[in-house]
Amino acid sequence: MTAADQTPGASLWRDAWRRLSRNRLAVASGVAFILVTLLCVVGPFVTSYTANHADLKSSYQPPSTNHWFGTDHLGRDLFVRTLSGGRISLAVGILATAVSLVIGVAWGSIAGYFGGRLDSVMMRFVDILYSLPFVIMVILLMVWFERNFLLLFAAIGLVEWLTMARIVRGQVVSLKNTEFVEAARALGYSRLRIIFRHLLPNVIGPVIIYATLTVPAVMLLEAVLSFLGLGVQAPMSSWGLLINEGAEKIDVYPWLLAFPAVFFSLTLFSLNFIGDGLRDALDPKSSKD
Amino acid sequence: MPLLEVDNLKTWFHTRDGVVRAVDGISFTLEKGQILGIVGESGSGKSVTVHSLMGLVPSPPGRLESGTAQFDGSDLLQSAQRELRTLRGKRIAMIFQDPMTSLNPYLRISEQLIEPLVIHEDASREAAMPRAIEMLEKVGIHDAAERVHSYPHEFSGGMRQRVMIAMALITNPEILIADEPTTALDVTVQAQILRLLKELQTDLGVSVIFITHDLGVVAEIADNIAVMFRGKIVEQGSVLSIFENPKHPYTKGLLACRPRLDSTFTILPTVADYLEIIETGDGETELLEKEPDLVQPEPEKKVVGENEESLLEVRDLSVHFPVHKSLWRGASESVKAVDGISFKIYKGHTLGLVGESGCGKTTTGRAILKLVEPTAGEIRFDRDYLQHLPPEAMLPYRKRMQIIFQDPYASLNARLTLEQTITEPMHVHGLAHSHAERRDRAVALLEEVGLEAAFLRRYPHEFSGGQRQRLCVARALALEPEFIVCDEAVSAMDVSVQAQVLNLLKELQSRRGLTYIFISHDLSVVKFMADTMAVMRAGKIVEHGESEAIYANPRDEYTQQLIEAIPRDSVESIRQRVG
Amino acid sequence: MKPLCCTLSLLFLAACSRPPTNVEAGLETQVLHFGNGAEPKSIDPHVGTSVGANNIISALLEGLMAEDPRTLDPVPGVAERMPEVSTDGRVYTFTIRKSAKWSNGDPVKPSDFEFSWHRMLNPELGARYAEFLYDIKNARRYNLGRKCDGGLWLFNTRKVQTAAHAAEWAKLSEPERNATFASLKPPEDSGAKPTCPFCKKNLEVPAWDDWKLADVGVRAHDANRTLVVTLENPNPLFLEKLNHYSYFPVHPPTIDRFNAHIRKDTKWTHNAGDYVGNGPFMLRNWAINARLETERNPHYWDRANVKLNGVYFYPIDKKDTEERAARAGFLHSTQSLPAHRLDFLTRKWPTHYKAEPYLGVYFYRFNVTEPPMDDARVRRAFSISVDREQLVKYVLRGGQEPAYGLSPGMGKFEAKARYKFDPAEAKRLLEEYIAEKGDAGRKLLENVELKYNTSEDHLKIAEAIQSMWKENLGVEVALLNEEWKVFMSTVEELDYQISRMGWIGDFRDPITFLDLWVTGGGNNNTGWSSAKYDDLIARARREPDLAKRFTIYNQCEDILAAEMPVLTIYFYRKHYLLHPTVKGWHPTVLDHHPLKHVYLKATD
Amino acid sequence: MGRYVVKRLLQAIPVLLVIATLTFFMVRLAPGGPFDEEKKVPKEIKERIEKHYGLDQPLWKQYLSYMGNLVQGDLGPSFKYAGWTVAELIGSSAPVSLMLGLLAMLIALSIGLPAGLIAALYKNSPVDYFAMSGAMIGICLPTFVMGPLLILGFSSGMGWFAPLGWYTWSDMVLPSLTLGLYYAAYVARLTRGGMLEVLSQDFIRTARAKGASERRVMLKHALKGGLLPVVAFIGPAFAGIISGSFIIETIFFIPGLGRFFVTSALNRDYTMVLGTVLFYALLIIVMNIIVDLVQAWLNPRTRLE
Repeated sequence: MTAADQTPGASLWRDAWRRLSRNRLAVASGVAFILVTLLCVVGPFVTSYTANHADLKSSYQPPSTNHWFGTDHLGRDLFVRTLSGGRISLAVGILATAVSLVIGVAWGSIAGYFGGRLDSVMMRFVDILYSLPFVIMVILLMVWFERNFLLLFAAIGLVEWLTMARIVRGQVVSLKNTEFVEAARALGYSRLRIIFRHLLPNVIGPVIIYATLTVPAVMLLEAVLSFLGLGVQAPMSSWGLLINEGAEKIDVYPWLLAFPAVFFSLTLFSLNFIGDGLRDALDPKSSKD
Repeated sequence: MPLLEVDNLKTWFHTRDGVVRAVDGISFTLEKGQILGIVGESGSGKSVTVHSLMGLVPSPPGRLESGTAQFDGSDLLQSAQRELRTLRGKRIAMIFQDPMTSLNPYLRISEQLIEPLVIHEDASREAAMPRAIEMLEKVGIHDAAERVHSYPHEFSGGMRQRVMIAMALITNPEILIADEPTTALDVTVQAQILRLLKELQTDLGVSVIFITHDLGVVAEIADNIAVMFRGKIVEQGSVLSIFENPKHPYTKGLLACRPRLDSTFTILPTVADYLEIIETGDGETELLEKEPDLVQPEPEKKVVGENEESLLEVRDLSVHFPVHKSLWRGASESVKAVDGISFKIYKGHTLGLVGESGCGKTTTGRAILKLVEPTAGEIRFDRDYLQHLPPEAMLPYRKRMQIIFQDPYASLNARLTLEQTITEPMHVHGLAHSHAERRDRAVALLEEVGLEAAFLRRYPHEFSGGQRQRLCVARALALEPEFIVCDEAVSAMDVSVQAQVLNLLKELQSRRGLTYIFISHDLSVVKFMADTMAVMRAGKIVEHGESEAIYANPRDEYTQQLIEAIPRDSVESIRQRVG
Repeated sequence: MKPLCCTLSLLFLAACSRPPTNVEAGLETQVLHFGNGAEPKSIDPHVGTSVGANNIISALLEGLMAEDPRTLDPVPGVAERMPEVSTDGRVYTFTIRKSAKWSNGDPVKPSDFEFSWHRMLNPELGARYAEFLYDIKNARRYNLGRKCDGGLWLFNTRKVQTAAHAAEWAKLSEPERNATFASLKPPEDSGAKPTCPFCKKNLEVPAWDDWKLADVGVRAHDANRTLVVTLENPNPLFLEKLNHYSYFPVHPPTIDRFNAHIRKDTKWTHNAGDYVGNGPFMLRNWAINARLETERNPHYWDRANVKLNGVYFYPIDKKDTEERAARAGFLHSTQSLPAHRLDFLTRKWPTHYKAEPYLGVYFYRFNVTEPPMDDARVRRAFSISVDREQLVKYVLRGGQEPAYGLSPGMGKFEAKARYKFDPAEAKRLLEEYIAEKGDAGRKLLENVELKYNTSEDHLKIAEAIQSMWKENLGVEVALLNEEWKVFMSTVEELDYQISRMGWIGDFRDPITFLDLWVTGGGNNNTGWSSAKYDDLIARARREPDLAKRFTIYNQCEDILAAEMPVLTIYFYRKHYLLHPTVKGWHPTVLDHHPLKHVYLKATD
Repeated sequence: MGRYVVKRLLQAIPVLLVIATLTFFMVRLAPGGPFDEEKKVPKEIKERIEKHYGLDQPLWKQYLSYMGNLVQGDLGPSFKYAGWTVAELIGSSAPVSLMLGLLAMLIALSIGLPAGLIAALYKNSPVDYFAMSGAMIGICLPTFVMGPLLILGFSSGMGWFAPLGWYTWSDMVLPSLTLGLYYAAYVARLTRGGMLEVLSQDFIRTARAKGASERRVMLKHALKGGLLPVVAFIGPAFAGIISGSFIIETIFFIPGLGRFFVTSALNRDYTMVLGTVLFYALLIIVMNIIVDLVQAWLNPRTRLE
């Protein structure tokens, strides 16, 4: 080894970051995603219009100088509504993913590490949850959380964690009998310390990869719920809602669909490609070539 | 006219972190009907050499810089992929190291066997089948007709290697390249495969390039040898001349540092005693000869006091793993990994546990430390019985008993720095008061195992295999244990690194009065390390006693077979063979 | 690569062999393809309740009276001629046509009607629209009554008509009578049967045949093919009511065969052979959620004038899908249109686009039991601060009429505007209220909520009105959307301040709108009650003279306008697409288009 | 092998019972009942309707009677569609959804598989990026946008197809294309991942050493192993299509099963909700068994205990 210096070691995260930054597609997607998020946060302050200001006389106006994205059926400015809708869609996606992350990882690691009968009972429970009627659950959630839609989508996260739990469990089971875990047991580590010190840090890779793919999935789910009229409620708007309203009016007022759909697809595109890039960067096997 | 003449072959890998000169200008010739042994440690470029000849080097990172390889009038290195493909598997065949993964698990043996015939001779399935069965019998698989249609996972490691050989020789090629074919096999199976290869070579007259890191194997089979070190051939010649008077310091070091049955070293010489490596400028290295001063301390005879208590005593220990465990019916039958073994170890001694894979030696080591629940039997450690203790009660014994594993890459958590890996066990057991004091102890441990203090803030993936194993030793010592189980601690390492680690373990034993159980499948390594020895087979101990006595005249028939299977690499035996 | 090319070629092949569209084929086959909205719950006239059910049943069955396709005035249907009416206007005598036949050839007999109306009124069947038959004498008592040996207890009207217990009943005072009735009702979960307070016997639901001959005012005389109907009160508009499918006959032998007297879930309406009807068409095939096919009924008495060979009903519930189908020539007519396409269709498809007046009103309910809506001034302020003209012009864009009163104009009754858009007055009223209530009042006005059931159209109107209230009253009303069933239970439990509602009349008689608001009315749900209003409605029911009835109706409208339990917004307008080749189809306020008069002819 | 299937089905029964129980009580938590309608009716009449369907019984009695019938295979009557039983409704709509699912899966495979194979063959080349981002379009455009777009393009635009209905062969094209494109994206990504995983194994190197051409290596050696993840995805995805195609069914007016999954909940049609949920659960279990069988056939190492 060359003369050792005091600088801290190149942790796996730095290696992963270096590999990720070389993947042009992932970087471009990352930039696009950040741009869209920034635009959604900052955008609405740029124009004088507010999201809910209805001006009935100027409804269904095509994109023009004063209304950059045109107006909707109540004459509300689509530029502001698309961006503020974006905030909600992104918040929904991230929030539900966070909830699913926490529960999924906890559930998966416990089931994976303890194994045996506990494991099969916990995973059987996950199978059952998979087939419960989703629409009924959403209606119930809407009734219980009728005021606050954020809680509603945190609850949606309660449904999304199932796949995450399965992935984490699979990883933990495979890591459980690797030698460094056995060494930890030999050193007298307690079960919890083993889970949090040894197992979870090594499971973070696939968890992050799946998380970046859950965010778009939840955003799509929110859009489907809006289609059923169960999702975000007026006067708030979300990409799902806007796309829904626009989808049927393509041949009459195409811009109602165009702008939200572009933002929505761009976000999904970039998130999916970031997810792919992370998979190549974090997964040691694939970095071999 | 040599069958194959390779001249100034250079294959470099252009990776993102700079150019790796895997093969840096080597030349050698392969005579017809001869076996050329290419010996070198991991990373010496021996595999890349043959892969370059066959055009199997993945092109984006790897690139052929220069060199020619004349075979039957045409230069292999310049010929287009399509021409090379007509040669591969037809006139030059190849077999690989790990039989477990080298056969396609999804296809039947028969389909994979006849594939070379289908590709090169356009043979139909029916025409090719009888030749495949005949080939299988030739490589020593009896009742081949039935077994030909089964799948790879239904064969043992040795059987699969035989299938690989049959697959390679079915088109009776002119050259067979064997890339470490026996490395992953047990010593008895290795002996059979080597004998098979020898017979087939003389019988079919095929010339063989045999690549290995094990000098013993090469001594047993090769006619000529080429020794490779860091991409270059440092010495080439007939097997007898190389073994009798090696000229290059690296070769000398390599020959000396290997523990052998008849060697009487108490401290193994290492390559570093013979060779000094100086890094000059742009990645070039200067090799200087060093005069080894092999001062050998007197081997202190360990003697057991009359009424001295044994530190660890195991009586009738057995560990059974249930198979087909189902919710309702409970375990129906079980695998008896360890089936009633007993032994004693005295303080400061080393007990060698020897046996082939699957004999239960690893499970025994794990059971003693309660990493695996023993099914029956007693484990007494310094007057306390451990077998019934619940996990929490094991904590004080966790401090006094430790374990070192085989695979250095898997036994260190990649996400923790060295400092965290070593200091945390102290924190768990509350050994030191402050983090600073724990840090100082860690530094002392690193130096004791021969690593620099500055490495504390580094991560495991930045170190070589040998260094990582030293880290594992340091981690084990963090709790100042009295007893350490070394489970195949050196099996995964090259010979030169192996010697350094073995010397370290011996030094620590004498300095700290440690007691070892040394588990290994390599009898020569066990001979060097162990005072007393136990040979295990199918979960039982077949022979137990002083290691010297057992090596001198093994009583049990299986032990004899094991010792017999160790490749003969003394100069007399080579002279006898080559004549 | 192979699978990809063969899929594409398959697509192409399927495409270019495009068959003629339904509309193109319709000219020869004379088969009408009719968009019928949501799949009906049932097409048994005594069970079905939706508009979709009405369209199908009106094609398969025919009542005593039919309606003129242009004016909807009653014309003789199964009845040979207009009925003779007694001088006091309570007894109608119908004569059944000799040529009236069921689709299996059986003659239509007056007893069929008697059987059908009894089935409709039978308490055990529990038909939802039984109340439409309450014009007939004793129909209501029979439908809601319970009986014990001593006679009949009538739950709903707290009266008892019974010979045996009349004496004890007369002795009781009013509170005692209420207490008696309260005791009659079994505690909710006990499941026990109510017992008669006098003879302590269990009160039974009158069984099917107990009451056949009872005093329900319908008598059939098959011999001379006459049916005598006696009304509870004289009702000049009764003949119009007879055209509602709740009065249509069913084929008694079929009902016997399927034992469907008191069961709604029998299968007699599902298959071609079983559905015996007397209408211009008969059932050919019913693929649920896909298509209901009918074909010409060879035994129909007026088959000569029926021009269509069949009508196919399509249960397309998504408006956009239905509209697309009509434009693609898949349907001749749609049930409705998405609001956002009205502009486009008026411009691009003028020949197909139809916007006709429709007997319905769209309004918001106030929960008068909860402040601040308990104060009439606040309700009035909320009502007159809504600019209905702008709402109709810019949001609805469908030519709807703003509603300044509850009942829309129908037949001879015209709607009079009783209030107008006056934001200044509204502001004044609110300030007066706040001045009086002080901070509490202002606080109450800050969290007013408008609840509506999930739909893009309701949302659009709610958002528009929300912004009007914000501008004109400075009050920020929160909009809360609830899933359909949740919404209905919140409205029923008065768990709202303002809630959306729409009501479509079944007859051209304003009473269907006005009687909603009687005290304790099933559909009142505002908590508003006024004895004067209840009395007016009761008098209107008994008033034989149409003109006098209308004056009473106007008095009712005045009370509503004064107290404002409801905020009326606009009168419905029926928007739909109708292919120009459809002839004999006339705009009517009840959206009835008797299919026997419809035919398909190429537009030259 | 038959014994294995029977064993798996027997194991599924307790799961189905638990699901039925959970759903049974969950549905009743939602406010509003099956017979609330906009036009209210006098209380007595509503009571009689509920009595007819046994809804006036205490809940546990209803549960026992429902389970009693369920065990004998009777899913009970539908509250919304008078006279139709749940079994009939599912029976009439399931074949339509199965056909839609099959066609969509056929399209998904015929687009996804080649795209995935090509992307794996020319890894990290422009072809790879093109194939993958092309596949990505399927994921990023939700079905209720893809549907109207395809109608706008092929139906009202080119006039090739009817914009709705499920009566002739040509009606099936656009709906299955809309669904197929969405799943094609997943198939492509999984195939690429699976193939790359297998291509990095040692036996591929052995195959090349035998002189096998790249094509032979890809198709003969790598394909079987590479398809394992795709097979694992196809099973549950197919069940998902059957139950999840509500959107496609409303946009294209298809009398499929997906519609019932949503409307039964909205109508509080308790027996229909239970019927659809149990059908879906059974379908998932059957599909998983099929996936295991196919994987066992593909990968001899997985024993069917």
